[in-house]
Amino acid sequence: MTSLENQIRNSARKFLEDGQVSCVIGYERDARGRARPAFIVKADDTERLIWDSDCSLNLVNYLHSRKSPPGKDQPIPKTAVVVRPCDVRAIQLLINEQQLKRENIKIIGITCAGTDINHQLRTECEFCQERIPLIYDVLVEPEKPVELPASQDAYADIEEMESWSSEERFDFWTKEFDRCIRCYACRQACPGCYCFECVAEQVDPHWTSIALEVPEKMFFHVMRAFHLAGRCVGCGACEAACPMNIPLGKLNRKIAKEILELFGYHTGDNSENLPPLVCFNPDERLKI
Amino acid sequence: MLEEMNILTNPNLATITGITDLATNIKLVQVQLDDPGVRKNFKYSPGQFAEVSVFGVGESPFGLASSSDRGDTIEFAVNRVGTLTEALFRLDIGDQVGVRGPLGHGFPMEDFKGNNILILGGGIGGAPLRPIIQTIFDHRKDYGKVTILWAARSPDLLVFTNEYDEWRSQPDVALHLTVDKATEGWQHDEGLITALIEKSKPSPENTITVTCGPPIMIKFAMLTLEKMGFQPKQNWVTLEAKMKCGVGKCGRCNMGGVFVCTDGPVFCFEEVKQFLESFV
Amino acid sequence: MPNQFEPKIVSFLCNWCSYAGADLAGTSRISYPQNIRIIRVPCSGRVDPLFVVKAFLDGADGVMVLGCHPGDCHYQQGNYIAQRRYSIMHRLLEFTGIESERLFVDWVSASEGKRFAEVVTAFTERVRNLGPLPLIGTKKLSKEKFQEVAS
Amino acid sequence: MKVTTQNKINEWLAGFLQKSVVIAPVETEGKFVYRQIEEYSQIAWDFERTDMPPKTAVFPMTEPILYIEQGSKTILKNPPLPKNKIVFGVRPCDARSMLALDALFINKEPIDPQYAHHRESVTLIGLSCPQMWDSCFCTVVGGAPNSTDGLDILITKVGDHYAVQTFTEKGTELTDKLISEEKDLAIPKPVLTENLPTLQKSGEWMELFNNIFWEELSQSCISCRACSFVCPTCRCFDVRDELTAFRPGVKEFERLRAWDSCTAAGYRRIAGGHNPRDTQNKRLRNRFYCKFAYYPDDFGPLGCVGCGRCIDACPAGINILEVITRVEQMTEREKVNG
Repeated sequence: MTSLENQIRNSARKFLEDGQVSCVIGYERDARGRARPAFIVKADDTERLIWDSDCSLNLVNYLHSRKSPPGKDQPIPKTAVVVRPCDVRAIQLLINEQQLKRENIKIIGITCAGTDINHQLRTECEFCQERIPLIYDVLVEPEKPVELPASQDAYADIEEMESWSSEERFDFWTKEFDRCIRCYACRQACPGCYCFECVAEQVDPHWTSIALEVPEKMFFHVMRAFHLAGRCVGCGACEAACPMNIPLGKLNRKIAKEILELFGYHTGDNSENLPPLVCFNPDERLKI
Repeated sequence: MLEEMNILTNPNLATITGITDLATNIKLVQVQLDDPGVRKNFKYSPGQFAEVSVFGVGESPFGLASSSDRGDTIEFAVNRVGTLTEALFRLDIGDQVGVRGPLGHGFPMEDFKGNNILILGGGIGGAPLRPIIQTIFDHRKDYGKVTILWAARSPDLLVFTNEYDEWRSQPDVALHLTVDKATEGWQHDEGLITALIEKSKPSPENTITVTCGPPIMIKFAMLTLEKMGFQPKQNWVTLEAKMKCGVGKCGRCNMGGVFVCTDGPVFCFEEVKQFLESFV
Repeated sequence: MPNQFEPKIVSFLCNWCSYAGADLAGTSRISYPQNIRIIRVPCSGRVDPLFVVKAFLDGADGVMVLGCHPGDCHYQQGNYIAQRRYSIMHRLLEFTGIESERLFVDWVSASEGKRFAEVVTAFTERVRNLGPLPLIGTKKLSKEKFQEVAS
Repeated sequence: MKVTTQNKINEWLAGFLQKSVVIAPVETEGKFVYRQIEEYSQIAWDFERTDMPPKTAVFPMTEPILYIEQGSKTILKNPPLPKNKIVFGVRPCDARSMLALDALFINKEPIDPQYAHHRESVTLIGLSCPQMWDSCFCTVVGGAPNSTDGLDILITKVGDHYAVQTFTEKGTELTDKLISEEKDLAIPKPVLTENLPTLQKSGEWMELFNNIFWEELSQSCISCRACSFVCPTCRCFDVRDELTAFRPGVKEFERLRAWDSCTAAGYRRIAGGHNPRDTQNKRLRNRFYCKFAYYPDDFGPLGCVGCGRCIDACPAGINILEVITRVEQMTEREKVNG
């Protein structure tokens, strides 16, 4: 057992024993050795909690099902959640959007060395300069601090694609979306996607057909990426959830790159600033 | 070209011949099938339903509110709640729709013969019960006493108000009305249908009950009937569910292993009680 | 050329400035290409990027969004919001392989009838040169493909 | 036993490609899916179990079921009949899944004409599995890596050669054109995964319907549709009219049917908002009960062939095999206690 896991278990146990939370959302290992979300309600079950590089979902997503009172005259349940630095930004986002209240969440923050998708380090993690969550109630620390990667261009892959011709890019995405099965796993795994009814499923107004064909799939992914403009925290849960290995994160990273360039905004820095696309500056003139 | 006898994909074309206001946001739409041969063979029993297409919008199931014995036009009630019903509201006399059916099983009217009948209708749920009332009146001697308990949220939501006089004029028929919330001038009961059941004190002896309404109303009506001594096998209900194909393929309307479309929509409550999933 | 490609262009015009500008172009008898299909909207800020993507999905080769000049918005801030949105949308479309030249956002006031005609002419020419939108190609392509597999 | 070589099979396939539609597993970015191919070289031979099932050949993700032309009169047309298709490289579990689909779409009245046409048009050429792969559990649900159910032809790799078995007239006819020799060849037994659970009968599942297990299991379910969309036996569909052309006075629509899944949140929501399956718990439970209780009771075969795709696809690690194991354990416990 690694010491990180010990720390997670101990803090989870303490939160539960002290009655500070009614549930700890973390990871456990399934029969085949993969990490999967675990909902721990008993202190003795905290031994199931684990941490490794396979923990690539964003557990903040599960807080949506615990953000309102379970019944009449009942309080909002208090929950502890195991999160990476990028996941914490999603908490900031949801507090900003008045979905969550800080006092209802206990944050078990991980000092993160990066996580994998399909046994490969995520692109974001290769460049990530933020190894300690911005906010936390408990910080899980390794014996040796995580070494920061040499400061490089975090958007190198995006820039490479930008250098392609329109046609090449179009072919790239057509090929990727051909594989998409429109299962909506990306959307369902995303903490920022919490509309009651998604435009992809809305009947009235009717935005897109139910067909599982490339144009419809492209429509869905482009719209989803745009709805997350200035809201995506780059946690990679969409890519981790995708059963067809589509590099969806590239769309979000492209937008994040532009937003950083144009507005100097990085999602989740705090829970007060408005995202750039819902506010404006009368003196600014942008190239459109 | 259209393959014949393809009940799953091919609707029969029909033309709207009448639209009447039943209640606030509820209309009774009357259609006639275009093909005379199809029209002649379109026989159905009370409680069956049809999938009605508004072309370009889609298809939805509607309980048939007319009686096959009374003519070859088909009637169904439309409550403006969603996209398809909204589209139906925009149609006019002479417009074409599609009709797939008749689908599902109706009430076993033969087995009901010789019994007193207690009819409980809630809101638009009264529509699929109308053919039962019509069938009983057309064969009045075959059935015993008929009690109709008609409920709605408010007086403006009661359906078939213009037929009440005709119903009352039949021998041995009692009609009681109730609304959840009365408005000025309302002369009948106020309160839930469960209170009306208790008040009208129906005798379980030799009696069959048929109920249609929102799931929650069915649930409590059944509890009240049970309290008053009715056995589940005396009570019949017709259920609603989201459906696409209407013939047991699309998998949308199952309640446990039972499909509302093919095994229902009419069920004996004894059966419903054994469903794994709750209908509410 | 007899078979010259005629692009389909959907244009969203703000009710207060650009739509009035289009009106002025008409009443002043200034001609402009017939390729545009005008949709009147209350404000350029009302034009959800969803509309634009939907227009492309349904067969538009180009989309125009015209609003009031900065500072002139009838609702104070609509065009500023639109400006921010479309600056991002532009770049996202470009990234997915839909040439960003197919989306045109500009400001045309009620008095700029002549300018309206110029803008429309220039944009139509631009889209004509780009040719049909590949997205429709795939839509057709995948339709054919699936016709083959399905039928 | 008919025995042939890789080259001969390639030639054979090249022959088909000239006149009919051939659907075969291809690799795209590490994922194996069935696609119509133009050359035999596109076929991926080196796959374990494809990521998407060949169900798409008989039950496409999207297909029109009706063309509607609405002018002064409404004209309805059915889509053209499907062309004959050869589906190559079908794993035995996927062939069994088609039998399960047949039970619902064809053997139960009324026949689904769209599906029936597709089914009639396909010839299934199987490729047996030398072993049960990582997430496979076909033996739990009555299958085997070398099962022949539902196949027209089964090809098994034996050393450098391929053994060819035929089971239907269609299959025999096709293999006539395959150059092969008669040889005595022992087909090696596939390697089976051991210590798998025993699937309980539907009655046992029914007993556990209200067990708290389902609620605990579904906590991590994110209500996506991945499990159903990679499943070779899931068959729920949605139907909607889509506008395809518009000219003065005339509108053309396609009535499309596309895959849908009972795990999606809005699946049972009716107009007006009532949703009888309003929680993740009820939805996920329905998926398992459909497979192991309702489907066999209503239509005969199980609604699961043990391909294990949903285990690999689930983002939250919900494992159908674990569910089967837990149901077995709970049933045994009930027996001891009761």
